[in-house]
Amino acid sequence: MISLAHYIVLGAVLFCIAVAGLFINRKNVIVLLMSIELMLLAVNMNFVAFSRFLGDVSGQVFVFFILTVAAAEAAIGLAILVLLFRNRSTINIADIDSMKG
Amino acid sequence: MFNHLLSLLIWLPVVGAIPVLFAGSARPNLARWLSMLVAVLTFVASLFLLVRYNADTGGMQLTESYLWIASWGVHYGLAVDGISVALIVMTTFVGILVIAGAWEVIQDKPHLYMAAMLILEGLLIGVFCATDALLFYALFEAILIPMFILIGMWGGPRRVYATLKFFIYTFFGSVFMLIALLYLYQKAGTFDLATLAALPLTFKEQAWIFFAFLIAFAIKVPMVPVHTWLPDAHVEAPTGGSVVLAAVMLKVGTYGMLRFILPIVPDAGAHFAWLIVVLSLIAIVYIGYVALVQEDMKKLVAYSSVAHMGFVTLGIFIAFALVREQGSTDMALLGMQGAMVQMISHGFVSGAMFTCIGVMYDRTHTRQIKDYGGVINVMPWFGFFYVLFAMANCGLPGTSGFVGEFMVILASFAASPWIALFAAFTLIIGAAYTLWLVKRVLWGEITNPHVAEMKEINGRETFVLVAFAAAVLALGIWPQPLIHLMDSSVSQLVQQLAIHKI
Amino acid sequence: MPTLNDILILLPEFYLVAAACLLLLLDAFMKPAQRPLLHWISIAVLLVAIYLVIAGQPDRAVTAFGSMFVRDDVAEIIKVFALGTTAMIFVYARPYLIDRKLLGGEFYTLMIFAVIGIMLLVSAGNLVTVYLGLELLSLSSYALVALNREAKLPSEAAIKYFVLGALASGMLLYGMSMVYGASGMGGTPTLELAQLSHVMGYTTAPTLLLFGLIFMIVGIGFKLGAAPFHMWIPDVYQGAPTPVTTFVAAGSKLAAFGMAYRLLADGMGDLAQHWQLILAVLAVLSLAIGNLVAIVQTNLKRMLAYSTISHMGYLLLGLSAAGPEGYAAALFYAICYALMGVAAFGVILAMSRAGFECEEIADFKGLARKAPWMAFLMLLAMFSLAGVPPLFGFWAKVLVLEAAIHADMLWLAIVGIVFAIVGLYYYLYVIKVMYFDAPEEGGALQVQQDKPLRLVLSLNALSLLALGLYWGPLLAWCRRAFGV
Amino acid sequence: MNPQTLQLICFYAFGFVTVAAALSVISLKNTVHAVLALVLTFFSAACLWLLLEAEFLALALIVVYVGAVMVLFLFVVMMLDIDQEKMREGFVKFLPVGLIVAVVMLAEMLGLVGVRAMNAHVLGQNPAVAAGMSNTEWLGHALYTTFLLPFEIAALILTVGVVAAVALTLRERRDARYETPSQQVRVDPRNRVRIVKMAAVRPDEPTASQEPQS
Amino acid sequence: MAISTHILLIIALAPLVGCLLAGFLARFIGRAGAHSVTILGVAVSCALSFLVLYQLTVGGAAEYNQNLYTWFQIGHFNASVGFMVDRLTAMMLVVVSFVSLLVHVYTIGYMRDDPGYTRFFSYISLFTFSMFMLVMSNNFMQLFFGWEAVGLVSYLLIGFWYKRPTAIFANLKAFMVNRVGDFGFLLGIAAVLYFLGTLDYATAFANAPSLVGRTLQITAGTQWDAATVICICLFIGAMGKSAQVPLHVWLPDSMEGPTPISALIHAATMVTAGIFMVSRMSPLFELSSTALSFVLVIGATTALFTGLIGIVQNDIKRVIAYSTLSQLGYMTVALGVSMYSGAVFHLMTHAFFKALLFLGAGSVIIAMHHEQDMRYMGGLRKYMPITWITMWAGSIALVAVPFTSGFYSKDAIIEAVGESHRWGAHYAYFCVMAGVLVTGLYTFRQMYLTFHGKERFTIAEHHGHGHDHDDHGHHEPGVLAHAPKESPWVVTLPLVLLAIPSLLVGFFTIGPLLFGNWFGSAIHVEAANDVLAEMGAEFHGPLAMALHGFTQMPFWLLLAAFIICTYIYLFNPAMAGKIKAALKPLWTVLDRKYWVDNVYFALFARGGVMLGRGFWKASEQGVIDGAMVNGSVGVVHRVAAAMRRLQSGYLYHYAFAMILGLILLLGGYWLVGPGLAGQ
Repeated sequence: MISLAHYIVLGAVLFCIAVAGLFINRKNVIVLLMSIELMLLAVNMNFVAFSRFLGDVSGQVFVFFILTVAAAEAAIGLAILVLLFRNRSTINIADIDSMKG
Repeated sequence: MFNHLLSLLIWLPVVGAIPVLFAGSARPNLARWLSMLVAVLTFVASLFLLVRYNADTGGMQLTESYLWIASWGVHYGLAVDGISVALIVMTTFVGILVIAGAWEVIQDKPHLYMAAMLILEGLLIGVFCATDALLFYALFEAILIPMFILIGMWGGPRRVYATLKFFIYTFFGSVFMLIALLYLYQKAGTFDLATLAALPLTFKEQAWIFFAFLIAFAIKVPMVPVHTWLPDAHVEAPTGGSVVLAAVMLKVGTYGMLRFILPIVPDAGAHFAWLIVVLSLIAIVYIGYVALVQEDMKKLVAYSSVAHMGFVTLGIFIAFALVREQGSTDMALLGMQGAMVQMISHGFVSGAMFTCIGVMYDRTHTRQIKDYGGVINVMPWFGFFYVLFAMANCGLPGTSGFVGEFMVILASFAASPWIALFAAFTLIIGAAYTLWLVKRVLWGEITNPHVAEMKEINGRETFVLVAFAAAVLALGIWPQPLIHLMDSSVSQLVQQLAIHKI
Repeated sequence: MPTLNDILILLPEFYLVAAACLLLLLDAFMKPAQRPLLHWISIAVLLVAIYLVIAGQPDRAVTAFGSMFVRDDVAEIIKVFALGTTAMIFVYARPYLIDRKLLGGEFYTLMIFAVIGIMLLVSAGNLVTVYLGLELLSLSSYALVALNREAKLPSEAAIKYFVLGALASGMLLYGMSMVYGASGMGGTPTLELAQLSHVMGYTTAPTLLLFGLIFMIVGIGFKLGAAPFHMWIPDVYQGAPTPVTTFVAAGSKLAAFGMAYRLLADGMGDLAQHWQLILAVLAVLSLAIGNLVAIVQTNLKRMLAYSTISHMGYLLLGLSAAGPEGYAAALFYAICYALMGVAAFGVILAMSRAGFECEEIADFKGLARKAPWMAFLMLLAMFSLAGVPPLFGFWAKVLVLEAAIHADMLWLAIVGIVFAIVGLYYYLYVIKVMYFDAPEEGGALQVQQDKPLRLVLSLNALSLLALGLYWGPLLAWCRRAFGV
Repeated sequence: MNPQTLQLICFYAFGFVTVAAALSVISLKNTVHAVLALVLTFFSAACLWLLLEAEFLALALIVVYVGAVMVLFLFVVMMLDIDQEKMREGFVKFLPVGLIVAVVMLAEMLGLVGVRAMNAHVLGQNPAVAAGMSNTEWLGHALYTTFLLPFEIAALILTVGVVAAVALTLRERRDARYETPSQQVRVDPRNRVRIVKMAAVRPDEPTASQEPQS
Repeated sequence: MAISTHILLIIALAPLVGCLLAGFLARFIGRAGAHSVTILGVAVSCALSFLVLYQLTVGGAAEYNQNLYTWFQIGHFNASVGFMVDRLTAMMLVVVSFVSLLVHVYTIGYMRDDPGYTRFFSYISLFTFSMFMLVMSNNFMQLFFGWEAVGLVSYLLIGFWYKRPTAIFANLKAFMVNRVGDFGFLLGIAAVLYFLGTLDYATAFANAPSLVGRTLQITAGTQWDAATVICICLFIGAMGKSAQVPLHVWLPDSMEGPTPISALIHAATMVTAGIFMVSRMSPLFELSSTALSFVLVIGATTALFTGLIGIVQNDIKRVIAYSTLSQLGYMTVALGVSMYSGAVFHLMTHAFFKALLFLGAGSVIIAMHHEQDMRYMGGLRKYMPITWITMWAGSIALVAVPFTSGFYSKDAIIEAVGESHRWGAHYAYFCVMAGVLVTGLYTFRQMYLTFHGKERFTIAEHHGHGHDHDDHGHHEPGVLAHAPKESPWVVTLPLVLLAIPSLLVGFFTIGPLLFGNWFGSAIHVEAANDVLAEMGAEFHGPLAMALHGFTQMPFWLLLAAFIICTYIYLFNPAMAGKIKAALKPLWTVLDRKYWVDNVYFALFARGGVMLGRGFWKASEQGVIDGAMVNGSVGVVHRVAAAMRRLQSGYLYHYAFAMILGLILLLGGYWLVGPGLAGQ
């Protein structure tokens, strides 16, 4: 029988994968953006599950908004990425260290 | 006007600095005369203080109090007692001399220099008459800003090190005091000093607060071992900066002890009085030896300042032992009064010493003792003043330097002959470093061609030195007016020492 | 259904949205020669918004759109200062933008959108509104940081800001989801902040709630720039165009305070004893890292970035007191910091020109000789930042320290004050460079001859002195907002 | 096989795919493959949501993400022309640290979440059905009443997204030529050509002394 | 007839006015003006001093003791400036003003060519003022004022020729050694205030008996008798000022100053301040026989051992300086046996004959063009007869030939020591007796070397005629520009005027002063200590005493010394060298002044500087500034530099930091949280 725990654990696993993706990946900014999408997916998973299991609509509405924002975020993120690539001809994270210390 | 005499005294120089600033470096003479006008007016106003203050009744007088920050109950509270009056008059007096002393010596941005001096003067006066702890603290810290600018802009080659050290060091001390004040505010709900003085505190609280206050004031005084900012600051400061620093700013530390430690934490003060006494004696003896080997004149005088301020702290804290352990109020009064007189006297003597060094520095641009020798051959009048102030510095009777030390030593004998023994050692070591300095600088044949070219002091310098000399001698020959001025206030302080708060 | 009243409550926000859209249209249809007019229009827009905020302020807190939006005094204060500092930034930014050919509708529109985000965020009554307000602010900020497309550093700063910001939002959202879940266990699930504050009382999953709380604190910490979530601050401050840096320093710190207050005090008030300690830890870390690393900086903007981190430590001191006095102190601190930050960056803006950013500390050598007034304004800002009386920054510090002591966290106050001493050094160093060093031969220092800039900047910096001498009314305002 | 067991099997199946695809996203060398793996993740996640009868969101996820966002990603990946081989260097080197941190974090999260308490919550009646509505209707109702203000804000955010994306990426190419007809029409030949009369001069032979001396 | 306050004020202030006029207005009044005003001032003081003495002795005026103004009033303590004039004071006034007046006059001649002429007059007038304040004081504070003020003037005058390295070394040394004494003196004053509750003489002395039985805990378990502590502390002051062993080292060096001040300050008046002070404090000293024994031993040691050094000195002024030390020792011995009036009596006679000797030596020095080495003198009597005769007069007074003043005062002391039963009296008796022989030796040696025998100088006619007395750089010792000649009348007149009392004053005053209780209540002697009373029984007038003196041991010792010296220096000059060679070790000990100077210099001057340098390097620069101040700054910098490396610039590190922060918060909560949640 499916319980809330199944979904929450799945969300947690996804979240951790996303987090790991953020710092294991040392080369490509695009993978970072994808990891962020994964993280949002984990969050959405939680909200949908809570909403459904606890019988409340607001969780699903929240997911709707997260999806919306994520789309806008992706647009801006990719725009910045393009800008970065234009300026530096690289999206290698290890090369983006002009500012440090 | 008399109802707001204290406000006038504070704000006159501060506001007066603004037109001086606007005079700009394009019109240096206007800036000079304007600032002199402001300084003189302030001095005159402070003389009214002497008239208005009733020394017989004592207590806090000329009170002004306005609610400043309503939600915190912070007051713009001003009042003076005899000690404050004496210190304020000394401040305004020195203020004039500093402005005169810098007249054509400061060629670079004189308007800024003068303005900083005036602001500094106003803030110092404010410190001496604040009755609200938070107001006191704000002014106490604010005086760092003009001093920082003064040392940093017109200072010597290592001014950056010195001024940063000075600022951070003194700031370091005072922040703990702030914490203590906030703690007290929690307990009392006010920053009013009189209320804080009546606040009952356990011994443990008192001990913590005592050390918080102590570190703030000890650095300012400065006491051993937190004194090393002073020689550096003095060496690098311009003459006027040194004069104000030594003459007035150091007094803020001991004044703070009187206003904070004594009334607010008397039991902790009494309990740890031995510590201060020991540190004071170390300041007198150890610093004396350190001063002996200095090769820079200003450093030497700076160290001697530390030693002399040791007498002030000694005088204040043996009073604890005398009142609490021996019940000897008279002796405690003697010690405390000695400390007060020493404060005023040191203001004049060290100010004069630094002025003298400045006079020589202006001519040769060196402060190294070895670069001098035989100055008296070319500057006999200067030599006269230099010897006079040197003698005052080593506590010769007839000069103001003697009075305070004499009284403190007499009182400390009652506390313990050993204290008196070490304190009296200043007679020897003080004379050693001062007169050895005189010997190497003033006497002898001229060996350095720069010395041979030195010109006798001009009218302006003579005016400054004569003013200092007059103060030094007047206090030395007849200290009673000063003592009378402070007497009832000091008596009240001593009575407070006996009150147990626990 | 929303009524007219709801709309009236949100009038400033709606007005700004309309104005922003109008600006966009104007920008599109204006001739290039007329574009500079946008500048004055934008400023006017903001000033009118301030008027609307103050004039329409209800006597007591009211909500609109259900409980999505709260209009209370706290929100009012933050909005007024956010709008005000933004208007000041507009004034300061003009020569900078002209010199770099950035003066256009995008900058003003995005800034106004960001301000709308701040206004929604600090008025949020629901987790959804918090999130959306935050994202509106953040997304505008990311774009603003990258706005100078030609330069190399902005895009780097933007990508760092973006990735970390998204990570932080993710964590915040994850925490929200947990809190939402916890509120549903043993009761009705809710996203409303006002109801969330009761969750601890009934929930069957208290650890879930705390778990969510910690995640949310990460989000808050990121927005504030509190260590260890501060890593973006130095790079973004340094890389972003200076006007944007100023906005990030001033406006978004006010917003971050508002967000923290809404989420923690409004939403998680019952858990105060839990988050108090976490905030204290963050405060200590921020103070240490901010003050220590600032010492070794050579870039002024970067140094100010670290200084921001340390200032957020002080702000957290007030917040962690977890009482109305503490909140008032923290708000006071945020306002104070915003004014100081704007002044400090304002001087940088006033000194920079095309091809010369004037952001290295060494660039300020001998400023006191070349431009004494600017140096004096910077001096005021620096002493205020350092917390030296009688300047404004000192009193803000005193207030938060008092709040910490009041909340029985004497140790925290002592840590705070010790790091204030360390921090003193780098502010004094700037003054040292300006006042004690000789100007470089043929140095490039030159003040922008923009009259409004000079006037407003002077007023800004002098206000630090004036408020330092008389800060009672402002404090009273802040305290009234929290019902003290 | 009762429907509940079937649900469970479906959950595990889709859950496994989701996790596996997510792992692929962060570990695949080729970015295009990673994007495709992400598509798979979203797809299986949508399926999981369908299990929860959240049809609208499941479809929205596919439409918005798979349909729009991921295409955008792919577009950018292809456009930027990245050296794929170099991009994955060092992955193995940092894997152990990443794994440890991720596992520790997961352990902490699961420890704090309180999994056991959640086991008590099993799938009950669909609240939308209870309210007599479809999932979409249910959602829509909330969206346009209670969440009206957030809805407006979301619109604003999308506007910002558009403005920002345009502001950041639209550039007036300097290498391209723009022609303004109105200006072309108004051209005056006198502004373009100037006829200068010059006397004929024979240039001097450069002498040795005028040579720049090195 | 009461003594008028105005008169006393004029006595004190007239020299001060002279000093100020000569010092500040020299440019306007000129050299003659300077010496006129100062001499006038001192003359007025001198005349009025005689008047006061007359009023007190003949006129029957009561003692004067009044405060002029309150110096400070704190609680019940009162320090005033005031005068106390009794016979002791009056005598001191007369001695001081008289000698001072003569020295002023003498200076006109002696300093004639010195560029610091007016300054010199200003100084000596200042000195006279200070000395008056000292002796007229009615309280300890003012006493200390005068005490230090005379020290200051002494400092200024020793370093009068400030270009000479030796002079500015000597004045610093003098001031420092005096400060050591003042250190004790000040502690003594503090003890007086502590135990007696007042600084006023009259009150303090009235309360003095209350000291009996009171003690002071110095260290745990050690109780010191209060009176002993007070008296020893005060006496340390006297040791400094009156140059008693071991604080005697400054006095010989002080001869770097011009000769008039050697006469005035370092022989006649200032150095006797210690003697005066102890006599003044007799009510206190009488309470502690321990302290008096201390005084006695110190005095006896000084009397003998410093005199011995005098024998080997070649500098004419130094011989007299050591003689002064020795005579001061005699006075101190007298104090030690409670014969205060004897000490003061010797003080007076000594003031006359020692001033005479110094001024005479000065006269010789003028004649020798500032050559002071006796080895280049000899046979001067024919060049300067007045000087020669007056010097002899002073000398026979010094060696105590019967009928001279010196005889009466010194012989009385020797006799009193013999009579005394105080601890240390035997040692003292030996010392003073041996001292007689020593005195004779150095005095006759000096006289012979200077005035008799062969001339050991040559006169270089070719030498320029510059009368530049300031030029002390002799190219060749013993070569004079022109022949020595008698000094002008301003120099010789004081010599003559001093020679008269040197010879006669003792004869007329010994009766009343020593045995007639002339001092009255000014000096207090416990009956048990009163040696004078015992001696008084045998005193039958000065004539009898002098005649009796011829039969006594001191006279024979004197005679022996005379014979030895006459033989060696008049008849067999080579003998001196032989004796010196024979007694080489002893000679070295004396020539090196027992190495006391060397030890002091190494120990205190060099040692102090080394100690200071050690403090400076190790403690100030090393520990406090180096380790504590700059060290902590360094640590902060290093930590900061290390921490900035965490900000690596890499995005993944930043993300990692955030996540790590989250994990730590979570982990911390996992551990602590349940406890908190359970609340």
